[in-house]
Amino acid sequence: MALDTAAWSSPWRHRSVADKAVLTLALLATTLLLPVWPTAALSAAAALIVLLGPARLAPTVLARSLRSPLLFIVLGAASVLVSVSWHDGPRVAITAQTSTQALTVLGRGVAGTLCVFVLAATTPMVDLLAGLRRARVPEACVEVASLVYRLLFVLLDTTRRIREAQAARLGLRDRRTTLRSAGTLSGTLLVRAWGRARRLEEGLAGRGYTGALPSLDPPGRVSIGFLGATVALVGVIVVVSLLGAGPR
Amino acid sequence: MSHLSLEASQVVMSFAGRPVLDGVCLSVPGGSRTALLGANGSGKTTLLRVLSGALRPDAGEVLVDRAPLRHSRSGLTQHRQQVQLVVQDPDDQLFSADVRRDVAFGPLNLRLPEAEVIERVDESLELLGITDLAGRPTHELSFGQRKRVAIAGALAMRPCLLLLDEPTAGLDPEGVDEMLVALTRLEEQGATVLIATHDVDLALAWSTQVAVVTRGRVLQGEPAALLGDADLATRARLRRPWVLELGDRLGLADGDPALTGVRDLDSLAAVIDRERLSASGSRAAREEGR
Amino acid sequence: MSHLSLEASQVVMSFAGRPVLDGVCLSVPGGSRTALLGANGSGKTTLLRVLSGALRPDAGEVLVDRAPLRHSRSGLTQHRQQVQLVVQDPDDQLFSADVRRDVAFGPLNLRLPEAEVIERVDESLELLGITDLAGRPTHELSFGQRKRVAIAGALAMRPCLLLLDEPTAGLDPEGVDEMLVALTRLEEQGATVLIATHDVDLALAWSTQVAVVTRGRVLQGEPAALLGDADLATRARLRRPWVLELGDRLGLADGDPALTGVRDLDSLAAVIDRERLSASGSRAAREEGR
Amino acid sequence: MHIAEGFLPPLHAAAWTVAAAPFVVHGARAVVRERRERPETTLLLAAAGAFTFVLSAIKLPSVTGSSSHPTGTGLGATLFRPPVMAFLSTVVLLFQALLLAHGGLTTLGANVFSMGVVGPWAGYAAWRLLCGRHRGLAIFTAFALADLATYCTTSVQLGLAFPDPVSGIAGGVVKFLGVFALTQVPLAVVEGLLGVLVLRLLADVAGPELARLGIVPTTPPSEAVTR
Repeated sequence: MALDTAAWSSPWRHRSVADKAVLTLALLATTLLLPVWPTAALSAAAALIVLLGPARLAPTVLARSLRSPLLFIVLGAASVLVSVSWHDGPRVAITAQTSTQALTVLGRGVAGTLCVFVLAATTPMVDLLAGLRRARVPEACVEVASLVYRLLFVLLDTTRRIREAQAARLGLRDRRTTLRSAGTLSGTLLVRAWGRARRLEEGLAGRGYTGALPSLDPPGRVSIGFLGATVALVGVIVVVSLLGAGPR
Repeated sequence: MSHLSLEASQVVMSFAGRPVLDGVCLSVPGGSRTALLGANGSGKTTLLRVLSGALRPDAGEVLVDRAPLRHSRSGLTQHRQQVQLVVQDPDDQLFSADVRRDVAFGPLNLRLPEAEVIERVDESLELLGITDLAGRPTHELSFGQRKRVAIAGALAMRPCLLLLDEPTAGLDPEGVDEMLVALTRLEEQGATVLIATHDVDLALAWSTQVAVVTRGRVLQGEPAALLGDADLATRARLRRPWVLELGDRLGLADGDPALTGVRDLDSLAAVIDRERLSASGSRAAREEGR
Repeated sequence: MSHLSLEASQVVMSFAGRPVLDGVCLSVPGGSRTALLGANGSGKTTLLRVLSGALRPDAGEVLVDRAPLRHSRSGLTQHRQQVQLVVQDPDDQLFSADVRRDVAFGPLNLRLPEAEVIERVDESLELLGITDLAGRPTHELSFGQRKRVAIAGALAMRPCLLLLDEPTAGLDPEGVDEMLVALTRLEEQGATVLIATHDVDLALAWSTQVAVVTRGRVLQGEPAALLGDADLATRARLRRPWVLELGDRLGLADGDPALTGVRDLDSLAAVIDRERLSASGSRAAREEGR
Repeated sequence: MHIAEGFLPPLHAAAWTVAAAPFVVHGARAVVRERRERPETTLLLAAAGAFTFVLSAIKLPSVTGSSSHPTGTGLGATLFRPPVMAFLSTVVLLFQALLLAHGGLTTLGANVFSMGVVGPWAGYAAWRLLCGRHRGLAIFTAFALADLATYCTTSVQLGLAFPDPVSGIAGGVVKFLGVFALTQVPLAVVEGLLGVLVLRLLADVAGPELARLGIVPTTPPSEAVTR
């Protein structure tokens, strides 16, 4: 949850969600819609500059958060790189076409992931949900999602403690005990989650809960300057990409 | 806030056929500080939930300023603006991702204009000395901080009566002191406070009246008298506060009217000192008279 | 069980870049009773988790009988048969349908023959005085009972060292007494016990040594000396035990060697009584001499 | 394994979003309706969502050496039913994308389709087909199949997006099946076994507790309850 922690203390935390969403989505769109080179490199660079510059995301957090998507991207790109056929006996090959395609997914995957980080590392989930509420996503759905977010941390804490207690009594000693412990943990968690929900409901009822969870959302003031900068940045990427890709 | 009185009258409550409260009578006068004591499982928390309107008793009733609580929607809505319960585990009460949103929940449900909601939130945070936490995510708070945010959330409803279940449990000694300071502030603002606690020393030092839950009933009275009762302490799985116990051991209690004033370390030290002087004085007098 | 010593040497531990333990040294001699004190968030629980092997410190090491704990699979398996941690909330430790099955969880993982598993379970339940709970479903138990079942579960691993996080928190006074009786029994069986607690009075009355966590470090020493230190108490967000505080107020501590023996109500009462006699005696002598 | 951001071509991403949308909208409608009728469901649904998220963080015994985690789609489908799972999976996948960088925003639709639609429905169908005959087998099959179906769908999605230059779409699918689904077979077995353990525990430890709490009564009383 390093990204989320970073979002809470981000200097961009109080920027309007719309601003940040527009920047992220515009970068994403250029990455996906324009020719992969040099667009992917440009938008990845733009995202990196934004993240490490004004958004002041710690490079270690960035590197750590990139690890797991990178694993998928590399595995996926490798699968694209290798061509298999079996018509005249099984054959494995790497062709110019597959290597171009592999580079494409590699570039778009990394660039796309970095673009999403712009939103993820600057906007806590609550603000995002408030944004969805303003965007007319049904109230009930937003409320469930916001409660999921809160309960998540409570449950993760419980999970950690139960696992440690199981490990202490050698419950993770071998495959058999680990499986049994995982089963007990899952079941126990479900019961604990349910009990928590029931108690939370009573706690909220005391404060007038009747099914709706009104929220005090700070007004999201869109910044013209920020939007202008976004348009300029994306514009530069678009122009450079189109010129750079040129007639091939 | 103005003082209201709260009363439980002949409250009966069972869970799964097991009686927990068996005709409980409790009266909390406006402006009092009540400590509710009792063993684990004695029904303290159940009683608090009945008083707060969360549970409807099988028999008996809850009265606020002599008016019985109705468990209709409107009755409960009204009750909740007067009586607020803060449960023991703050995670059972905090549902928002950040502190400000959580505290605002109650006032928003009262459909107050936004300006007043913000005013109430700020006031509640200030009263508990946690204004600096306003924008912080709930899951990053310490246990003691979460406890205070939970109280702020209840407070933002501007209740006349505040019920707190084990407000000091799990807090370090300084956290306990800070909590007591916060409670004192609430009283100064006109709230009547009832706490359920296991801490008999705290109960003696803090409360103006004590209520002990034992075997489904409640005994209510003057703190020193009830907490000094060795018989009752045994029956209720409690122990006597150490100042009373020590006073007894030292023979200070034998008809000593001064001891009725003993409720904490300071007052006990004063009594012992006084007794020392008079003892040596009288002994000296005796010696002289010999 | 035989006595083993446990040691933390220069343990450093941070979470998300925030240092929690910053070069902690702690030594728990075999057969000692150690009370670990510290404010909320001071790192008590983190230290316990490091000692139990649940957390691997960023730097420094944990030693059992001078042998450093290896965080390999086999190293941890061995460690866990020597050192067991009982966490604060028993629900985090109880996950089986009934008490007997829960206590048997550890011994079964040790791959012991069934007869020995049963023997260990029975022994653990007996030691904690909960043999009668054996067949009861876990979720029907009271809080105090669950706390003891959690300890029995750890005990069935036959550890030489038992670490308990807030074993008395949330218990009513009689529950606290019962817990102390159980702990005394464990020691008689040869276990070395360390408890983390907020209760300075309990720490003074129960422990043979005290360790205070403050600002990422640990200070360790003789209970009365450390707990009587007003400066340290302020720094560590603690308060002094009331017997020491009262002794101080009454001027008993001024170079009185007898006071070093004061650790609970009984010993304090004895000292005050003695002082009374001698005071009145000397005063009487003075009066006579006049 | 969720498809990472930027991995799918725009057309594919859009198509999968359109494919998943009716299921999610249907689930969201059910949520809105439920809340109107029973306000307490909001909290229970949130608990279910948080549970689904946390479940994917639980470590399973390693088969291949690397650590692995359950998908939770089978458990979600049997406990909360597939329509609700379509909605909950969307929330969980959105959270995973933004909190953990697992998956992505443009690939959300594709991931919801595999984890929130195909997986739960496959598991649920297996469970309904078999539960009359052999309970244990039904649970095992439901969980293993839900897990496997999820990964097979992911492989198909990738195969469609990146057909092999020689062997075409079939070749692409086969490649991705080999990378993502074949390695998953032992893990699907493990998840099946996990399911048996979890539901046994739920019936055993918590039978009455669950009944009291009102968890969907998909777990008929076992001997432990009637004892």
